[in-house]
Amino acid sequence: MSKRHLLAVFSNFHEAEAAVTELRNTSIKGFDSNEDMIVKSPIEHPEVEEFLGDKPVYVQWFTLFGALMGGLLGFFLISGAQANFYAQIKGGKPIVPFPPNFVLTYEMFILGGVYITVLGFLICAGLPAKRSPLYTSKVSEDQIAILVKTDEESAGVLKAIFTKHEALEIQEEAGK
Amino acid sequence: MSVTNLLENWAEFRHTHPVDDVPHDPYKWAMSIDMDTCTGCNACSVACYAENNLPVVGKDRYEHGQAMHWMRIERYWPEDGREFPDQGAQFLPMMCQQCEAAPCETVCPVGATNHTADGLNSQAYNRCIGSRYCSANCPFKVRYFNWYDYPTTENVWPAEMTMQLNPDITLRGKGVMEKCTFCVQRIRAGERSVKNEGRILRDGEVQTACQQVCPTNAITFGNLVDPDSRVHQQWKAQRVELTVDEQEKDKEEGGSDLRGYRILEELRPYPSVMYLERVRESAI
Amino acid sequence: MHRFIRLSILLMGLFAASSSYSADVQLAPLTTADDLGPAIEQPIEFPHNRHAGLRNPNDPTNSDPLKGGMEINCLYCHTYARRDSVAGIPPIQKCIGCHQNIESVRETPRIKKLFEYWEAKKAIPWKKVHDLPDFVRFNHERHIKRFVFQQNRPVQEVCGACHGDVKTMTVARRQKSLAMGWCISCHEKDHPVTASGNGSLINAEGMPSSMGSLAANGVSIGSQAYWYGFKKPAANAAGAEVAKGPNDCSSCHY
Amino acid sequence: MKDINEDIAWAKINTDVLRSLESPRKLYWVIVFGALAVFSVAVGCEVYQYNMGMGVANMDNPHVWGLYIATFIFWIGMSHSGTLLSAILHLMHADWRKPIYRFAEAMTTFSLMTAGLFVMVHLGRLWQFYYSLPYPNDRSLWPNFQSPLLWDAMAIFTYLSSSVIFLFVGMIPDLAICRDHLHAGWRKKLYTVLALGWEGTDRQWRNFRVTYLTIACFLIPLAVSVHSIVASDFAMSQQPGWHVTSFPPYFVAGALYSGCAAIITLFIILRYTFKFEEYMTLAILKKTVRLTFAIAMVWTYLNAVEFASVWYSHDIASKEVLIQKATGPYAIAWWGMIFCGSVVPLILAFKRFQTNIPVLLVTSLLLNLGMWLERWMIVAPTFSHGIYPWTWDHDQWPSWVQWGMVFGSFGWFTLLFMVFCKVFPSVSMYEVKEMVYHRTLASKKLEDSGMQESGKGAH
Amino acid sequence: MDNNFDRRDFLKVLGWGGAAVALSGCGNTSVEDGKETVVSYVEAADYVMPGISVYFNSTCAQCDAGCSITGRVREGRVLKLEGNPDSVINRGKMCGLGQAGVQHHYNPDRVREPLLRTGSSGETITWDKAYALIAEKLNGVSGDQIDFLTGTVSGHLKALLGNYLETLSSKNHYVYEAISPAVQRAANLKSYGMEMPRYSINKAKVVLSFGADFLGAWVSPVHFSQQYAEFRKGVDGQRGVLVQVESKMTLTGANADRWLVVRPGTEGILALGIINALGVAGLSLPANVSALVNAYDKERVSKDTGVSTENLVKLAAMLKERSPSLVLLGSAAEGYEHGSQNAAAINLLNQVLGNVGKTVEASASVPFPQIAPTIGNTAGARIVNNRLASGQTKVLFTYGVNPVFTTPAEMGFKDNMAKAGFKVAFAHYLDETALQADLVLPLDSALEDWGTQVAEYQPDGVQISVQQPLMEKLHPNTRGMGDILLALLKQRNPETYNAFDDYYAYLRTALLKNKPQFADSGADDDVFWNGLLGSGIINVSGNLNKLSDKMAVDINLPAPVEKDSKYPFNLIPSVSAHLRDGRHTNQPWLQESPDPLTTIVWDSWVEIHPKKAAELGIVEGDILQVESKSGSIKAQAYLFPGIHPDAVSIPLGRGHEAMGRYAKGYGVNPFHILNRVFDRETGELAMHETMVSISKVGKRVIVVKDEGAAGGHQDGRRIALSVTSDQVDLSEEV
Repeated sequence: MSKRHLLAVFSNFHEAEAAVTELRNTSIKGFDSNEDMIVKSPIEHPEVEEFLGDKPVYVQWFTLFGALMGGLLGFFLISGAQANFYAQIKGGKPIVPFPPNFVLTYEMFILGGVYITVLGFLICAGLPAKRSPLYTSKVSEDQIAILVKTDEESAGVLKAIFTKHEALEIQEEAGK
Repeated sequence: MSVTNLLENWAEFRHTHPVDDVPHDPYKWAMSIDMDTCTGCNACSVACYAENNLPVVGKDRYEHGQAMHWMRIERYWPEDGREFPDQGAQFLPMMCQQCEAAPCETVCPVGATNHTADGLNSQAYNRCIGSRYCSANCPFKVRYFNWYDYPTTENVWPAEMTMQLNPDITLRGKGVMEKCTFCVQRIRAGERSVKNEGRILRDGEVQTACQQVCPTNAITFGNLVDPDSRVHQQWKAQRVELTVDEQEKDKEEGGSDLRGYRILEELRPYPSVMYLERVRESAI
Repeated sequence: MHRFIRLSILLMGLFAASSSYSADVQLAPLTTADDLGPAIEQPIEFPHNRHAGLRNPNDPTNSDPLKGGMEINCLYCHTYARRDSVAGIPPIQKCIGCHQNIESVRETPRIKKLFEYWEAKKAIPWKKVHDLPDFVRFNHERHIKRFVFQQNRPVQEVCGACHGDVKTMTVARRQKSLAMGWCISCHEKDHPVTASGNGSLINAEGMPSSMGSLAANGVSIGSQAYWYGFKKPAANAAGAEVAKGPNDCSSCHY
Repeated sequence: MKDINEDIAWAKINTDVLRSLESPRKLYWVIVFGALAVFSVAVGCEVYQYNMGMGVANMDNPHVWGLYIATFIFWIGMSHSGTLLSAILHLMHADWRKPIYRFAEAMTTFSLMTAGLFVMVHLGRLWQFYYSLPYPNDRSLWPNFQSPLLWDAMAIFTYLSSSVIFLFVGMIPDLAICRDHLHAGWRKKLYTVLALGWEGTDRQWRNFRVTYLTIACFLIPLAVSVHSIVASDFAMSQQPGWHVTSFPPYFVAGALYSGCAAIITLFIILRYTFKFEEYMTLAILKKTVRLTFAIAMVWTYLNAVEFASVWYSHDIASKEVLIQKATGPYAIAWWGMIFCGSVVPLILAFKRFQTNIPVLLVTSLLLNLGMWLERWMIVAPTFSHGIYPWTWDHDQWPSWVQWGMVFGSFGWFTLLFMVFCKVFPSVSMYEVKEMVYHRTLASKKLEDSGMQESGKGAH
Repeated sequence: MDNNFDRRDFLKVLGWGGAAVALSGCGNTSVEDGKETVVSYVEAADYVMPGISVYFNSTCAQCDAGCSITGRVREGRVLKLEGNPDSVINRGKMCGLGQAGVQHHYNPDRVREPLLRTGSSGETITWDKAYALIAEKLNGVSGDQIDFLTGTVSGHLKALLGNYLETLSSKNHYVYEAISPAVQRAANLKSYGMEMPRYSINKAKVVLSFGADFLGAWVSPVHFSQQYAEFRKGVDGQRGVLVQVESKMTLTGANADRWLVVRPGTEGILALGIINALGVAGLSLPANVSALVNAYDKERVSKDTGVSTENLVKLAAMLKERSPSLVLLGSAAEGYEHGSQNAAAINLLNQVLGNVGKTVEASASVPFPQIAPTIGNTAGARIVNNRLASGQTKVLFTYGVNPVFTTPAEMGFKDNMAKAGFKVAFAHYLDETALQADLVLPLDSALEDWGTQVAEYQPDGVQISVQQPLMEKLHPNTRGMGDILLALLKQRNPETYNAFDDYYAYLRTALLKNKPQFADSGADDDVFWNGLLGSGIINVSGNLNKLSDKMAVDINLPAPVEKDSKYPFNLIPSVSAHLRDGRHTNQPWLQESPDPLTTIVWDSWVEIHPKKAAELGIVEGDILQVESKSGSIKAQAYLFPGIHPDAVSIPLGRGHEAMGRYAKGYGVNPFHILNRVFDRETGELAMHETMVSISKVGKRVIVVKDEGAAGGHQDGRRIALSVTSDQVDLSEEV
């Protein structure tokens, strides 16, 4: 079944919202509003999450893992190094002293947290990505776009919905 | 790196020193300096220059406080406000106190200065990167930094004079911190030679250059854990203990008959050098 | 989406596993391989193989140097090593001591050169092959005393631990890395305190190895400045007293 | 006075900001080349010092640290403003930060990089710098993790890398804008790579929001830890004047203070050179100024607490150092610090000066001078008047090499900063759009619901 | 040192040339191959190992105390000098000056070639030419016209020098030491029957020293320091008490239990005052003594000397109570026109206290008069100067002296020297005197030369110290003084002296000749010789001098001088333990070794009492012009509490205009402004008799010193602590 991509550009958030709502409520063959619809916007609209439905974010799990690993690794790498650094006594302090190691563990905790969070972000957001099939630079200016993927035959229906909601422009491309 | 090693020997790695009771064995090098016999003649300081390849920095550098005397003789005047110092001056030879809990050791970013098993505050010149944190943290200010490249660009030792340099000591280039080592080269040579014989060093077998030269024998150096050593006996007689931050002398009320003390003991670096108070005749 | 999450869990697992492994493994020195130092041109191409090499196996009594080595003890020429921190180069006197009676090679170019130096009473400017930085104080005497005299190991093996297989070389060439980590890898190992016997200093990987059980009937190495229980001589599995080498910075650097 | 004109068209935001990447005012070039010249002074000094030894900086044996460490702390402190604006205010939903946080964050990054220079310059053996890094090596050696300097290094590394990441992550949508709207050339290629294929999809925005918030959460404790660790370089020692319990918060307050002052300075400069009058509005400046004033008072308080606790204690040595600061050879610098740090900010309390650009420029520079003096007064007097009287020095004054290096570091910072502003959008476009969007929504809402109420109230 | 390897061959074989010294230990950080050379020995003795030091005993030549030293030699280089424990003089100890002997040896400014002056410039010539030149110049000059001006000489060098003078039929050997206790010697001869008796500080319970800096630069400081240590530890369980009387605090004064500041020149009055007080306290005095001191009641003495009556009484009481005591006399008391009178008064005090025979004991003198030391004094230079001025001297040889530097400018030594036809300087450096010479002959350093030394002060029997080379010659064209004299003797008397190849051979022969007196006469020559070189010292019992105890009462002390309004200050030229008369100033360790009391380095200073300075508005670092009748010098001011307010003090030894890189241009030379005033009896230069005025000139400078801004105060810290003797019992200590 050949697929077709459509990109509708809206000048106005409310129009886009209406279009999305309609798409979500309309059952179209070969179009699943959860999978096949992407909203592109120049700014972050918290409302998009609402009208697009509950989509999970996993980044925080990366954060948790990264921070814990960073802290653990920090402590053990440092303590291990101290214990094997010819076990030299310094300043009468224990060879594995807690206060400095905690400081460093703390830093490693944050370091691990930040690094892995960003890694998680890239993974979860699918970045770096190639250009999607249809894109308009207007999105990075002031317009909102809805990219949909659908069966060849349903394209018309979708187009109609977009037009109805005063899409400024509709791009079209044959999918792979 | 081994975490296994870390966990296996955990208790050992958590000892604090010197307050946890882990005595030095078989050596703990220490000193005592009798200020009643020290005359301030500076022979020790010159001997130190000779033994340890200390650069003579010259007038300009000295003026800028960049002198390299590992052993400096401080001269104090009595502070009683009299017109004349009629009890003389007081001389105090000051060098690295080889603290047991040395404030300089913890702060070195590269671990160039450590506490050795025989109780020295060691300095690995080649490891030093010159952050000078150790000196910043030394309460006695007995660490000396090579502000210039004395051997080369400063030409402190013109051609013939290089022949005097002691080959048993690393010659320090610019950017390296240095200090009194209790003549570690002599200690190491001594330790090695007796190891071959399967015994430990006896008192007097290793002398520091300053002790060796001192015309009044004001400096005693030796192994503090060796009960036969003079330094041990002196410490014992003065009831000065290495691991204590307040000695008998200061605990007793109203004039004790002891005169051994350690400088800046209250900061708890546990110095390895005991000073004996200067005595002045009371009858005159 | 789940694809990504699966991938990331995999990645995280890998990361955690590898890092916990690396945290627990005893790091070996980075360079352990016999990295041959550069070939160095010497004033006289001294043939170590002739002097120290093994005798011709076909004829163990053979003393014809062209057919094999003479198995001269390293310490015969480098005699300072057992009494001195530096091994030193033998005085020309020593070379001449033997060679003035060896007519067979008297006219070879190398020996002629040697006699030239001798007659001019000029020292031979040998190039240093094993040249540690000046701030490293390696003591030959202690190592020879401990391993050759106290533990009775073959001289060539003991010297070879650091100097490589000199008996197969002509002009000596550095084989071992001599980096600090390399030295330490040996000092951090438990060596028998008292021993006589064989055993190899070098294991199959060319690394210094710790010793197995050895009879404790040698001479004590004497007290060493150890600190804390785990650094002191302790009995190993076989009951022999073992200890690590000195581990203070100031053992070698001052 | 509104923080920003709500009617501003989104497309205009793009063009305005992107224009800054193309054609700044002439002053920009003056600043860049001036900075280059200033920086070259430091390079010259460093080459000289490297060849001759640290002695040319005229430090001496008790007095082993000088302006390098003081300026190091100064730059570390400076970096805290970025975090304050981008992370703390972000968490507090103070959306007026949006037009100005980008450059503040860049400031964080570059002042950290400048601070790093001083660590290097300070080392006696710069060529052995790698000894202090923890990595497996042929010597089987590790650095000494007990040293506060290593904590410093670790904290700064964490802070620098996290800040760079935070800056970069926050810039991704803007990079996409640049990619889309700049004419072709090497820069477009750069943006294409850096934008990572950002298209503003809902998935991207969703994860972006969480990520940004999370990093912001990490950054706040991190920033606090960085400067309190720098404080522990001193507080951990037993030296009089350094061994002060209140040092960590004092350092953090000082850091925020100098950061804010620097923000005001740079705000004014950027606003002019890149013609950002419409975004970096006086209203925002006013808010920043008020924030600065508040922090100035916190700092003044902590300063007073420090002195008071020393005064009240029985620590003779510390007391003497304090007296020496006020009366000794450093008296001018010390009173200068008090004046610039505690008296000058009082100007900021006056409404009419809160938006007076010339006055603010001068004031903010004075505040920074005061904060620099503060760092110097923390480092130097203790050396001159330590625990051990024999070593008190009487004539330790930094040589021209030290001054040159300090001077040059400003060139280095300015250079990096100005180049950054020319290459990357120094005003966050997408966030200004968000700000405009939300403000519009809010005022609309206010109009809808509040018409009557405000009408009631007004009349 | 039992070996058959010849010492001289050993030195040649080792050769220092090959031993390269790494100039920067922290340079390369990794293993290098083939960059450095390792030079093997051609031949080596069994005991010679690279990297292992060998120790040889020799004698310190930095001053005339005759300390025996042990040189640490490695790879043919001498590295360090240590004390020889077998020596009765220094017992294994040394002073800083002695330590610096290696810097004398390795000094980059040593003269390396014989130099001949041609007009205003010099040229390098060969030794043969130099010897020929001397022969030529001596030709036709009568012995009376040839002068030898040397420093203290002893041992076989002196014998050889005597022989040479004899061949020249000259009697004009003048021995000159700028700083010497010559007045004291004369007084001692009168009082004790010998110039230098043995002083036993360690047997005295009280030492009263009139300016004798026995811990610093007086006579045999290393030996006295050791005695001092014993004295402090207790004599019969009682810690010895040191009282120092002087106008400017010396190192010894700084160590005194009681330092009494005295008006300059009134030391004798104080001594008589103490005798008087002793009499008052009940000590029975001989009638003539009693008569002498009668006028010196405590009020008068207190008024004259500035010492309070209370202190006077206390001191007398202590001296009376604690016996034996010891009264010492130093340069501060001697250096006046009435110096001999001061000395006599002080010696009288010793006699009155009954110390003669107890703490002042008979010394031994070496049984071979030809090697006994000839001790210098300032009269030597004075006589030579007069002879030069009057043109009596045609040829002048100088050795071990620098009169151009150390004589008052008023004497005009430099100009007078020009009047001699031919001047030969045997020199280590091109110092001020060598620069005036026509021929400069470079000497070996003491560490590369053979010799023997006999010190004037002998604490126990007589120790002949053997000097032997510790390494091969550093510069091929220097010669030992002995070798030069031998060569010169061969010119004159070849029959006798051609038998000796060199000075070494001469020395060996001479010592072997006296073998029976040194050791078991049956000993083999080589065994004896090697043993002698091994120990470095020869101990002989010597001839005990006869101690006499005649109280001389013909003491006539002038009343203290009234202040001269033009020159209100007494100038006290102070002698530092390290720089002495300035002959070793070119050794950088000594320049950088802080003066113990002021901690000043590398420069001269004017000590002035803080009270006086405040009066005159002088602060530390002000440049002061110090002006005497005979000249003026400028130096920085240092406020020093240990000086009489009517005196200023400038240290001797600095202010060289030549000599070398470490000496030239540092500080000022107070010798040059000393007035030409002499002790009335001995004719010695009265060093302390110069009156000066001071005025502030020029800009203030930073005084380069080790003392920090706290100025030697502890500021309430517990650093250098002190306790009174009644609080501790030293006999219980270890």
